[in-house]
This record gives sequence, C-alpha cells and structure tokens, in this order.
Amino acid sequence: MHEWALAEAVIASAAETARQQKMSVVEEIVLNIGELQSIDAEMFASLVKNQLTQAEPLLQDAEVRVVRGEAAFECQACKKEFSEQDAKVSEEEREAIHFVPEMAHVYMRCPACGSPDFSIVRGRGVFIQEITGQP
Amino acid sequence: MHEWALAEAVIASAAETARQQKMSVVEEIVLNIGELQSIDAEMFASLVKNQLTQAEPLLQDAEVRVVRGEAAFECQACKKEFSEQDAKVSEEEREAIHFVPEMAHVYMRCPACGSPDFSIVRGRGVFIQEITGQP
Amino acid sequence: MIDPRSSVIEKRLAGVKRIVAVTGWKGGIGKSSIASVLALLLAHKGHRAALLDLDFTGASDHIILGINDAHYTEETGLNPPLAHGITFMSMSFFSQGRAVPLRGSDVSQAALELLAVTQWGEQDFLVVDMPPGIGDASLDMVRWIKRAELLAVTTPAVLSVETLKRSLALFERLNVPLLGIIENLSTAAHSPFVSHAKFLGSIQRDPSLEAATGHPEQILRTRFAEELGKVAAVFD
Amino acid sequence: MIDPRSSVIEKRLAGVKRIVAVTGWKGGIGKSSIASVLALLLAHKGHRAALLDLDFTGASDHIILGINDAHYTEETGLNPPLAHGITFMSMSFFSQGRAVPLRGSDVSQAALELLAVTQWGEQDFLVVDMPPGIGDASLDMVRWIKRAELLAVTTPAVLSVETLKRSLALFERLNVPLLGIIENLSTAAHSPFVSHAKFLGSIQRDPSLEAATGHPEQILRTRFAEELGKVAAVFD
Ligand SMILES: Nc1ncnc2c1ncn2[C@@H]1O[C@H](COP(=O)(O)OP(=O)(O)O)[C@@H](O)[C@H]1O
Ligand SMILES: Nc1ncnc2c1ncn2[C@@H]1O[C@H](COP(=O)(O)OP(=O)(O)O)[C@@H](O)[C@H]1O
Ligand SMILES: [Mg+2]
Ligand SMILES: [Mg+2]
Ligand SMILES: [Mg+2]
Ligand SMILES: [Mg+2]
Ligand code: NI
Ligand code: NI
Ligand SMILES: [Zn+2]
Ligand SMILES: [Zn+2]
Repeated sequence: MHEWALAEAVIASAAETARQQKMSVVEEIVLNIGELQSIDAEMFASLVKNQLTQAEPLLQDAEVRVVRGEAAFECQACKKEFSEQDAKVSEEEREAIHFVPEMAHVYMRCPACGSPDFSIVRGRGVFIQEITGQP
Repeated sequence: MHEWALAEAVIASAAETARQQKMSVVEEIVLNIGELQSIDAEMFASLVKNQLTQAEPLLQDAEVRVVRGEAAFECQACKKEFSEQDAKVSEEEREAIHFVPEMAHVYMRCPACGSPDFSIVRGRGVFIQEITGQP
Repeated sequence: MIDPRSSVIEKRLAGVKRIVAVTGWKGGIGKSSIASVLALLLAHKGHRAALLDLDFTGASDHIILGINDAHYTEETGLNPPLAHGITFMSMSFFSQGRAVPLRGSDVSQAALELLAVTQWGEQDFLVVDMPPGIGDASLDMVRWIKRAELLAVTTPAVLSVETLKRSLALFERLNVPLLGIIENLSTAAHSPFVSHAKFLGSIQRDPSLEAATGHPEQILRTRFAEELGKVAAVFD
Repeated sequence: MIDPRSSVIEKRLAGVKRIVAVTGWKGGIGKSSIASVLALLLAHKGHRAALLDLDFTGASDHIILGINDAHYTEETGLNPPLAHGITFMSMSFFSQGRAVPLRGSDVSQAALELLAVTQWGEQDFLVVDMPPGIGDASLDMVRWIKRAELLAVTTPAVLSVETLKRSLALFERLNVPLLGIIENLSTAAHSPFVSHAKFLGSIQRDPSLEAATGHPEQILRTRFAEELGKVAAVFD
C-alpha cells in the first residue's frame, strides 16, 4: 500500500489547486488512474477518501470519483503504437513497474521492433483529472 | 545560407509524406518558420522553390507558402511563460541559436527566475505545417 | 490533468536536516565513491544518514556498498532499507541487474515518483549521488530539492577542471549553495581549485579501493575513507 | 506539423564509409580520449577521418585536441572545419566555453539539427564520441545513425565492467553491431572482457597523456597513442 503516499500527494495537490482557483469548498475530485501502474482504483479512491476526513475543511466533503486510464505506448524507433496487452511481463517485473512505471523501459519492448525506446503516451499513473467546487 | 540543408530536408520530407498519403501531385507546401532560429522566411521559401525545380515530378509544381511561428518559452522552474522579446542576446549568441536553437539554453534565461531550464513551447525552427495535393 | 506528485516532495524531505548533492558534472571522477563512502562515514559517526542514487541509467552505489539482499518495504510509501547503517534508495532495487535505458523525460518522471513515495523518516543527512552532465536529473534537483547543497568533486585533470569551472558558474547564478569542493585522484600537480575559498581537501588515488568494492567494512579501512573522513569533518 | 529533419540524415552521411560510436556507457573511462586520438591516428595514416562529439553537455574533444581557433563555415549547410587533419563537429563551436544545460529532449533536438545540416563530405571514418549512460543520445544514435558500429571501452574496475555487461546485452538485442572492446587504464588485474571474442587490446594508464592534452603532436608521441594505434589496426 505505498499508494498511501500517492493519495497524500493527491490531497496536497487538490488543496493547492482549489486555493489557486479560489474555491471555498471542493465538491468532487475526479482521479485518472493509469493502467500501467496497476493501482487498484477502488482501493485508491478509498485511501483518498480516508485521508480527506482528516484534511482541511476545504476538502473534507468532496466526492472522489475514479476513471481508469488505458495505457498506450508509441515506439520512437519504428513509430508503432501498442497497448499493455502487447507486453508480456512477469509478476516481479509488474511489481517494479507498480513502484516506478518507467521500469517499463527495462522490462517491456516494442512488439514490432524490440526497442525499449518507446514513450508512455497515456496511462502512466495517478493524475487529478478534474476538481469542481464552489467559490 | 546553411538554410539550404534545411530546405533539402523539407523537400525530402514533403516527398516522403506525399507518397505516404498517396498523392500523385503536390499543390501546396505550407512551411512554419519558427522565430527562434532567425531564418529569413522569404529567403527560405525561395531556397525551397529553387530545389523544387530539380525535384521529382510529384513536387515540381507545388506552391510554397510560409507562415512565421512566434517563439514561446515556459520556465520549468517557475512556470513563467515568456517570449523572445523578453530575452537579450548578442549578435554572436543569436548566430549560435540560428544554427542550433537549443543554444537558447546557454544564452537565454527565464526573465522571472533566471533559470536556463525552460522549454521551447513553439517557434523553434522549420516545420512543414501542411501539404495539399491530388491523389 | 494535474500531476499531484510534486506537491508532496517537501513533506517527504521534511525530516531530513541537510541534503548534500555530490556532483562535479564530469563522469568517472569519483562522485559515486565519494557519495557512498560519505554516507557510510556519517552513519559510522553516529549520524542518521541516507543515500539516494540519482544516477538512474548508471546506478552504482549498490555495487560500491555491496547492497545485494536489502529490499525496500511497502507501507505508507516505500520505506528504503537500512543497509550498513545507511537508509538507501536506488533504481537498482527495481531493475534486477539489467540496463536501464531511460530518456531524460523518463528520468524526470522516475525521480518525481521516487521523491513522492519514499518515506525517508528522520535523517541528519541525505546524500544524493548525481549523474554526470547537466541534464534532466541536475535540473530537476534545482527544481524539486530546493534545499540541496552542492558537494563538488574534481580531479587535477584539465578535462575535469574545465567542466567544473563552467558548471559552477552556472549553478552559482541559479543560487544553489556550494558546500565545498573536493579534489579526488590527486597527484603532485594540483587543480586550481585547491586555492578556492570553498576547497575542503584532497583524496589520493588509492589502489586498495578497487578490491574493497562491495565490502563496506573493508572500505572503511582504506586510505580513501580515511582521507574522505577528514574532509567530512566539515559536517561535524 | 511535420519535422522534416530526419528525412535528410541518411543523405548527409552517405559519403561516410564507416561510422564508429565510441561508448562504454560509464563516465571517465576514456571514451573521449579514445575517440579523439583514434580520429587523429586515422587521419595520420592517411584516412579521411571525421569526429563528432555527441556528448553535448560534457563536450571535451575540442579540449583534448586543442581545437580553439577552427570554425565551421556556412555554405549549403555547416561545413565542419578541418583541424589537425580531422573534420570536426562539436557543440563547443556554439557554446563559447559556457556550460550547456540541456534536458534530454533538447539533446535530441540539437543532435537532429546537427545531423540534418552538417555536410560531412567524403569520409573513410566518422568517429562518434558518446556521452555516459543510456539516455537520449544513445537511443537517438540507434534510431538515426543506423549504420553505427560500437567500439566499447571498459576499464578493469568492477563498476565499469558491470556497466558494460548490462549495456552490451541490451544493445545486442537492438542489433547494433559490436565492432570491438578496448580495455583502457589497464592494470595487472584485467577485466573479464579480455577473453571476449571481440576484444581488441589494452591501453595502460599513461601519465604523459595529461600534459599532452590540447597538443595533438605531443599526443601522437604518447604511449597512449602508440597502444591505441595497435588496436586501430583493426581498421586497416
Ligand atoms: N581516490 C580513488 N582511488 C582509486 N580509485 C578511485 C578513487 N576514486 C574513484 N575511484 C575509482 O574510479 C572509478 C570511477 O569512480 P566513480 O565513483 O564511479 O565515479 P563517478 O561516479 O564520478 O562516475 C571507480 O572504478 C572507482 O572505484
Ligand atoms: N590511458 C589513459 N592514461 C591516462 N589517463 C587517461 C587514460 N585514458 C583516459 N585518461 C584520462 O582520464 C580522464 C577521463 O577520460 P575521458 O576521455 O574524458 O573519459 P570519458 O569520455 O569516458 O568520460 C581524462 O582526464 C583523461 O585524460
Ligand atoms: Mg518513455
Ligand atoms: Mg528546452
Ligand atoms: Mg557515479
Ligand atoms: Mg567523454
Ligand atoms: Ni503498492
Ligand atoms: Ni544560416
Ligand atoms: Zn518499435
Ligand atoms: Zn523561471
């Protein structure tokens, strides 16, 4: 559950953003959870909710909604686009990618040309997709 | 006039693209000339036109149009966005940037925080903005 | 889409009293050896010492210190293992001895991830081992680890001296504080930096260091460690 | 928006017979010294030799070869100057002795620009001096300079050997041909690569190299050049 640390980042970042946007109360936080990092979306949402109860008043009553982001890769060598399904990684390798998604470059290869030189176009990890609230 | 080499790249790339898009004749090539590199747009267009006359039939009769791209930078350290006008560079420095626009990181600084760690958001150098033709 | 990770970095480092970035911007001048052995010496003196190997594509601190079996644990983040008294984090934990081919933008992403999830706890020192060059990791350090102080390494060789000169000028303009300069692989002909106001001391070429690689107890008995220990007096 | 530059790289290199990328992926093992002096030796033997310093943030070939006054000219592209018989291109021509702080993505852009506009002409050899690590420049080389052959440098030190091992495995999978392996800074205790099928030879630590830095005529009289010359017989 190292996800706790990322949930804490979400809270800190949401509070920062809400203050920048001069909200007095945050109503909803929509999270985008990238597939590559294999984070359980339900579990992550509840981690964020738990931390919210102890957060400042600004955030305390926010709903947390989760959208899953499919992972997509593009090879810089041959321009092939590919998805997670195209990559075969073992359990242990998946764990490394869980902690540091860039380890994909160590364990995954472009299915067309074998290069590790692809970019992670989408679905890397945890993002805040949207914050809504009242001024 | 090292621009000749870039004009040659434009021709090669336009031919490649036209073939990929299965055009039999190219009617117009729109170039985007980024301000940072200080390339004279008229001059560059005529360099491209001159090379077109010797190019393959596919390209020979294409019109060349030029759009100037304003340069824009964003500081990675403090997030400030700034433009070329904000930067003071000498003639000699400008020449280095003319040949290798990334030399901007050697000679320019974020006007807000002094960092060389900005990204060149737009207006770096020569791009093909559009190619139109007949199938 | 907002990336939340940078918002939590300061909090992760809140329990760390001093952050020392070992650099010199040239390769092969002893940055990793000095960073690793400095952490070892600080731990031996009774300080709480942590070490972060930020040279992701050329990680070597785990080899120098012989950290093979230690492993992070997962709790409210990643807890770096305590190895030979040092709280240690490195990309080597995740790469299983394979090459780590990362473009600079991936280095940034991976660094941000580690900084966001690593729970360093209370530390007197966090020593950061920097890669050569002025690339993504160097620039990210200035951006994210604002409290870092530079411990600059040079050798007497012209190539190292030239690199240090041009780089120090840049980092001074960026207001990154210079803690001091160490001359490593010293010879009779010293580098001009021995007369620099921030010069801390010299370390000779020590042929016994190579055989001690991977064996911390043995490293501590080398002349390298002895000489570095004198330089490290600056931390007492 | 289409970036036209990569379409012309092959044409720019069309007059070059062989492209040799000097690497080893570790810093400070002598890559730049070997690349620079190899170009010098090839030129001296009557080959048409070119040298490209691709270590943009740590350029050093111009210091090794003492190339201060030479300057490119602008014609139908950039014509690299001929310095000491070598057709030479480096970021140092553009940076006026200042630090070059580039993120990896900028390194890629700058490399692409140089490759698109440099008119190498007819050359028997283009020696490419690579930066340490497996970052943008290494990966771009595989992508853009498809004909490059690797000349891998190692030292007997564990850290260098480990780096070479993991990196060679990766580049073999990428089908980049390995021209050979050179052991530099050799000691009595050799690296395991001396028994590798592609091993080309050893170069001792030569204390006279430092004083010769910047003076090509003097470099050619060093033991370093003599030993590298024997290795370079592979090019005859
Ligand atoms: N004072 C020294 N005496 C002997 N060998 C040294 C000394 N300092 C460093 N080395 C050796 O030099 C090589 C490069 O050192 P390293 O710490 O990896 O440098 P960097 O991190 O700057 O690339 C290693 O093999 C290391 O063991
Ligand atoms: N065989 C050798 N004998 C003595 N000094 C050497 C030898 N090879 C390299 N050097 C020195 O070692 C340092 C690092 O060499 P360099 O060519 O810059 O390595 P790299 O390009 O791999 O970082 C330089 O000061 C160089 O003069
Ligand atoms: Mg990537
Ligand atoms: Mg940039
Ligand atoms: Mg190192
Ligand atoms: Mg070098
Ligand atoms: Ni987890
Ligand atoms: Ni020009
Ligand atoms: Zn591919
Ligand atoms: Zn700024």
